[in-house]
Amino acid sequence: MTPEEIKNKIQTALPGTALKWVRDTLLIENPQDLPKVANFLKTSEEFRFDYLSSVTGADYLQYLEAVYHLYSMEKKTGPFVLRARVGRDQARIPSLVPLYRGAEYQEREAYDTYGIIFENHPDLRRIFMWEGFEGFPMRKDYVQEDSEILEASDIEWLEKHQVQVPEGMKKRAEELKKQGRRAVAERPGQPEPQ
Amino acid sequence: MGISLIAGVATVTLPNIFHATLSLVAALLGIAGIYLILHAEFLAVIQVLLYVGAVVTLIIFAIMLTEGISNKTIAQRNKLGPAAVGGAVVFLAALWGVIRSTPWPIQGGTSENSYATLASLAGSLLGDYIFPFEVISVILIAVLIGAIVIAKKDSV
Amino acid sequence: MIFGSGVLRSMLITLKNFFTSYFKGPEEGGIFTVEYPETRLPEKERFRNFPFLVYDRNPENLRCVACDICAKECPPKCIYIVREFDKEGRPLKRPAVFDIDFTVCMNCGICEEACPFDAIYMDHEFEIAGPERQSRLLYHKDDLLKSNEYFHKIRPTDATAIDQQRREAEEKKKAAAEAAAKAKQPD
Amino acid sequence: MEKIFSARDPSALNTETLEINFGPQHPSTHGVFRMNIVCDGETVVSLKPVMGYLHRNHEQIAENMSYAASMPYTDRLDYFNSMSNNFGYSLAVEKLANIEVPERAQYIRVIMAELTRLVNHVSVIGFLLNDLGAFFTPVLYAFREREKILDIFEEVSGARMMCNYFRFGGVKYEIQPHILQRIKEIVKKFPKFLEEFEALLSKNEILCMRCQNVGVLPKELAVSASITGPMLRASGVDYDIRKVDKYSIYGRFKFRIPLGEKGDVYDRYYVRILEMHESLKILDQALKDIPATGELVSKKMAPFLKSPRNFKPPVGEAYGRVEAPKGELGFYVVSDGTPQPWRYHVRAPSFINLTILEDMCLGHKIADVIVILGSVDIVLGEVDH
Amino acid sequence: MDTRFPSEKAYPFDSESSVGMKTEKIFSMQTLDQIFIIAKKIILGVTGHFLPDWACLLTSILISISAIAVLGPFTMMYLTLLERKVIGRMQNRIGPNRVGKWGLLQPFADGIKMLTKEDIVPLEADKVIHFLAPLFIVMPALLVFAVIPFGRNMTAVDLNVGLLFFIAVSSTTTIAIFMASWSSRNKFSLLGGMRSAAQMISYEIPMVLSVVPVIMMAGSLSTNSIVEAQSRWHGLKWFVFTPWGFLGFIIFFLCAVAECNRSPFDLPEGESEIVAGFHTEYSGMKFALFYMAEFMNSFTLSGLAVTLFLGGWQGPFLPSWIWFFLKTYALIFVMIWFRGTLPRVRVDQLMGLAWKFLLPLTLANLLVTGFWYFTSRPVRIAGSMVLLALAFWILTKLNRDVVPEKRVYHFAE
Repeated sequence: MTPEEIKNKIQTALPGTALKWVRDTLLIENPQDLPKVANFLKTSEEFRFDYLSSVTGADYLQYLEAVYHLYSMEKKTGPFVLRARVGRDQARIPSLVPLYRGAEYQEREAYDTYGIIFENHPDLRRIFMWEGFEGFPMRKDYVQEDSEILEASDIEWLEKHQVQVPEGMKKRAEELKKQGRRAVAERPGQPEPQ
Repeated sequence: MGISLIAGVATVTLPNIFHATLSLVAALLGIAGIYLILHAEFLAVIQVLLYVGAVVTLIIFAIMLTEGISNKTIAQRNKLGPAAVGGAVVFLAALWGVIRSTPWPIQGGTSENSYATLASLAGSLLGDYIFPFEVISVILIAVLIGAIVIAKKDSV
Repeated sequence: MIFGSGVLRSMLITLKNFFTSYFKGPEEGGIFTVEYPETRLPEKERFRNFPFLVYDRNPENLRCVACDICAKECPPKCIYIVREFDKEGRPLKRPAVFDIDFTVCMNCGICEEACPFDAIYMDHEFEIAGPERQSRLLYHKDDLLKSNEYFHKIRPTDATAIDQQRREAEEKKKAAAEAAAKAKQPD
Repeated sequence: MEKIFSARDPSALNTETLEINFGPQHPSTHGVFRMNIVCDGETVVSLKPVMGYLHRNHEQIAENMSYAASMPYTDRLDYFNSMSNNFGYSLAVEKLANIEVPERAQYIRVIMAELTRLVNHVSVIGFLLNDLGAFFTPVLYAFREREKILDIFEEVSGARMMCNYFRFGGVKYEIQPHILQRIKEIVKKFPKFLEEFEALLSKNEILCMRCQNVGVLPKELAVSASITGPMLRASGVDYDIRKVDKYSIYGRFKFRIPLGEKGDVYDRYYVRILEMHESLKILDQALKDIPATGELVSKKMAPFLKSPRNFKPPVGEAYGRVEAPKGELGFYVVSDGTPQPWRYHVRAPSFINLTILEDMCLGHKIADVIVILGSVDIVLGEVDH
Repeated sequence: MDTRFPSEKAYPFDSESSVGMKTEKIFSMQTLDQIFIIAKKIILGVTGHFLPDWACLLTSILISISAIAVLGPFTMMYLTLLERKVIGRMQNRIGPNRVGKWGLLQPFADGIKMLTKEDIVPLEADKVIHFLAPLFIVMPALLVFAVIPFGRNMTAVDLNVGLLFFIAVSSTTTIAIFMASWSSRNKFSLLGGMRSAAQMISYEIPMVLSVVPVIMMAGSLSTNSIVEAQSRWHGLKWFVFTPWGFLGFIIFFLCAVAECNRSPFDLPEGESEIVAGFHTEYSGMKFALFYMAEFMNSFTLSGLAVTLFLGGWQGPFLPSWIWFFLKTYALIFVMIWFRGTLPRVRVDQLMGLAWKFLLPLTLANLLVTGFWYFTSRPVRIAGSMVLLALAFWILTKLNRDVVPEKRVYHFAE
C-alpha cells in the first residue's frame, strides 16, 4: 500500500480527519483526532496495529510533538508512525491508555520530560523526576538552573588543584556565601575547560 | 507466687495491651513455677506449652491483626474498670466459701508419685473419666470441623 | 513421580557440587574462586581501565600536542588540557596541564580512539583505590605519563602496530620533506 | 455473617491494612526500585511502582554529544547486556545514515548479541531463584558460566560489562580465531550446564509451587500493554523481532521461538531456558558460517572512527529496534544534520514491562510480588534511564 | 527445683568398670566414654572435702550449667563457620578463609565485630521490650540443653517429662519473636512476627504428634529412657529403621527445620521478602543473640531428633558423646544442605503443608504405630509399610494444588 492509499483509507473511514505525510509518518493535524485514528488502526481488519511500541515526545522549538510507533503483532507488520503536534503552551493530547495499556508509563514519561498533558490519562504524575520538580527537562529551552553555581569551598578546592574556574562562577559563589546561603546545587561533573 | 500476683495485677492495669499480654505470660510462668514447687512437673510443662506457647501466642496474633493497635495514639483502655472490680469481688466471695470448706492438710503429700504423675493422670483420664474425656474430644472435633467449614467458605 | 522427588534431585546436585569442589578443577564443577591478591586472572591485552599518556624515551618527549580533541570527544568530559606557551606567548605543541578526573572517567576508550597522535592509551592499572576521594583520583600530567616501553609491556600487539605506523608515517614525512627539498633545489 | 468471614473484602474482617514501602533500599528490588504496597495481612491490595532514583536523563545527555559518544552511555542502560544495547543504537543510526555493515562484522555482532542473551538469561534465572529464597546457589552456578562469557567479552572488547564494542557500520576490534575457538567450546559445554541447572530447578516441587499460576499475564493484556521479550512469549504470543524484522542477518539462521502456555512466572522462567537453547543453535550456525576475514567497519564509516565529531547523518529520523534479552529495545533518533542528535529516545523494555506489574500482583502474597518482579527481569539502569 | 543431677545418681559405671578391667582397651574406652562425668566427679570429690553439702550441690549445678553455657555459644559460633563453609562448597566457592587457617578464627572476628558495632534502637521503638526480646529468645534456647542426653549419663537434668519440657520451653520462643517484632515498630518486623507466630503454632502440632509414636514405643517421656529403648543390636536398633520411625523422623525433622526458622521455611526472616523479618531493627550484639538463638535451636532440635529417632548416643565402638555429636552434626549438615539448595515456600503453602499434609500423615503414622504394636513381626513390617505408602499417596492426591503441573511448550518457527 502506498502512503497515499493508507491516508485515503483512513480518511474515508473517519471523515473529517486532517492527515498529512511527514517523513514517512502520518501527522495528525488535529491532536484530538488521535484516539479515533489509533482506534481505527487497531481494530480495522486491514491494519491491526495492536501493539504500541513506543510513545515519545520531541521539542521542535515552535511546537511539541508526540510520536507513536505502532506495530502489528498479529500480522507482523510495521512500523506505522503517528505524530501529533501541539503548541508549547497548550500541550494537550488525548491519552491512548484506554486503547493501549502500554502507553501508560510512556505517556507519563513524555509528560515528565516535555510537559505534554495527556487528557484522560488515569494517573498522570511525574515518573522520573520527584514531585514538586519544576520545569520540563527535555525541552530545548530548559536551563538547568543551578549549573552555574559552585560552592565557595568547591571553588577553593578546584583552584588549589590548578583548575581554572570562570570568574562569573566565583562571583556568584561569593555572593551566596555573603548572604550566608549554601549553594545547594551539585558541582557539575567537571567545570568546562575554558 | 509473688511474681505471678504482681504480673497478674499488671495484666489488668497496664495501659498498653501488648504489655498487658506480656505480663500475662509472666503470670502464667509464675503459676507454672508453683506447679513445679508442688512437684507437678507434668502440669507445669503443660501449663507452659498450652498457655504460654499457644493461648498467649494466639492472643498476640489477634492483637497484631487488630486495626490501629500499633498506633500509639489510640487509647487502649475502656471504662469497664469498676465493673471488673465488682465482678472480682463477687468471684472472691464465692471462692471464700470454697476455701473455708476445704480441709487444708498441714503436711502436703510428701510422696511425689502419689498424684499428678503422667501414668496416674492417663489412667484416670482413660479409665475413671473416660466418658467426659470422650465427650470433650467429640466437642473438639465438632469445633474443628466448624472452623474448617467457615474457613472453606471464602476460598470458593 | 513421587511427590518430593524433584527436591531430592536438586539436593543431589548440590551434594555433587559439594564433593566435586574438593576434587575437581573449575571446569568440572570445582571451585572457581580466584583468591584475588595472591592469584590473579591473566591480564587481557585489550583490557582497558583509565587512560595514560605515552612518551618516547623521556618524559619531556611526550606525544601529546595539546590539540584538545580527546577532551572534546570525551563523553563525560573528564579531560582537562591547558596548552603550554613559551616566554614570548607563542603556543607550544605540548600541554602545560593535562588532568583526568578518574572519578568521572568511565573507561570507554574513546579518547584513545580519537587521538590522532597516538598519545593517549588505556591502562591496565586498576588498583588505584585510596582513602581519599577527591585529590587521589584527580590525575595530573606527571601521574599520567608512562613510557612507550610500558605500553609495549601491557599491550604488545597494539604497541608494535602503532610503532610500525608511526615509523612509516615518519619515513613518509621524511621522504616527502626530501622530495619537497629536492623539488625546491632546482629553483 | 457470611460477609464477616470473607477474606476477599478487606473491609469486612476489620484487620489493619498495612502500607509497606518496598525499597528503594530493599535486598530484592534489583536496585533502587520502590513499590508502595498496601496489603491486607499478606495479600496485596494495591501496588504502585515508584521509580527515578537512578534517573540521569540519559536522553538529554545523548542529545548534547556526538552520535558516537553516546555509545558508551548505552552500555549503562541495561548494564547486564551492553552488547545488545550497542546493537540497538548502532542499528538505529545505521538506518538513519544508511550505512551498510560488512559481512564479518554482522556475524560478530550476532555472536556477541546471542552470548549476551545467554549471560542475561542465566543470571536472571539465578536472581529469580534468589528472590524465591534459594540461598545464592543458582546465582553462583549461573555466574560460574557467566564468568566464562564475560572473559570472552573482556578479551574481545576490553571490558567485561561496559563493552562499548559496536561502532556505526561495524565493530571496534578484530575477533581472533583463538577466541572464536573458545566461544565454540563454551557453546559446546553450555547444554551440559543447562542440564544441571534444570535438574536443580525445573522439577523442584518448591519452585513449582511458588511459580506456577503466580502472576499470570493473559495474552490480550500482554499485547495491549506493549509487553515484549520472553515475558510476552511466555504468555503465548509469537512475536520475536529477530524473526519479524530479520534485522542484521538473523534471517539466515534457523531457530525456533519457544512459547509459554499460561503466562505465569514458571512459564517465564522456562521460556528463558528454552530461549537459551535456541540461542545456542544460532551461535552454532553463526560460528560455522562466519567468514575468516573481512573488514570490520564499512568503508563509509571508517574515517569517522578517528573523528566522531565529523559524523553528521542526513536530516531525518529512524527507529531501530532489536530483540534485547529483556524485550524490544528501541532507539528513536532524529537528526537535524548536525553532529549531535536533535532527539534521542530509548524505548527501554524493562521500563515498559513494568506497566503491568500491579495487575499481575493483585491478590497475591507479598512474597509473590518479589517473585513476579524478578520474573519481569528489570534492570534499574534501563528503567530509570 | 529438681536436684537429681547425674552425679547424685548411682551409675552403672561402677558395675561396668569391672567388665572394663578385663582388657586395657575396653577400659580406656569406658574412661573415654565417661570422661566428663569422671571429671565432674573428681571436682566434686575434691570440693566435697572442705565444702558443706549445699555448696557441693551448688557446685554440681554450676558445673552442669557452665558446661552448657560454654557449649551453647561455642556451638553457635562454629556453626556459623560450618554453614558458610559448607554452603560455599556447594556453590563451588571456598568460604571464609582469611582469618586463621581455613578461616577457623572467623567466628571470633565476627564476634568482635558484633560487640563493637553500634547498638541502634529505633526512635519510636518500645525500648524496654526491644531490649528484653533478645534475652528472652536466648533463654529457652539455652534451657532446652538441659534435657538433651549428650552421652551415657550425660543429661544435665533427667526430667521424667523431659520431652514435654523441651517442646514447652521451645514454644515460648514465639513470645520473644513477638516482642522483637512488635517493639521495633517496623512493618517488616511486624510481618515477620506474624509469619513466625503462624508458623510456630502450625508446626508444633505435627511435631508433637510425630513424637507420639516414639513415646508409645518407649513408654516414657524421659529422654534418657527413650535412648535406652533403642539400645539393642549393639546400639543400632534405632527407631528410624522402622517404617513409622522413618516417617516420624522425616516429619519431625521437617518440623524442626520450620521451628528454628531455617530454609526452606525461613519465612519469618525471609531476606528477599521482608528484609530480615523480626530482627530487622537489631544491630550489634542483640542481633548476634538472635543468631545465637537460631543456631542453638537448630543444634538442640537436631540433638532431639537424634535422641528420639537415631538412637541418641547409642552406637558401637566410639564413645557415646562422640556418637551423639556425630549424628547431630550430620543432621545439621542436612539443614545447611537444605539452605544451600531449596527456595523458600510461601506463607500459605507453608500452612498448607503443615495442616493438610504433615498433620494427617502424623495421625496416620500414629495409627500405624498402634498396628505395629499389636501385630507380630512379618505382618507388621509389610503391613505398616503398605499402610504408610497408601496414606502418603492419598494425601498427595488430595493436595493436588501443590503437586507440580506438567507443562508443554510449543515452538513457533
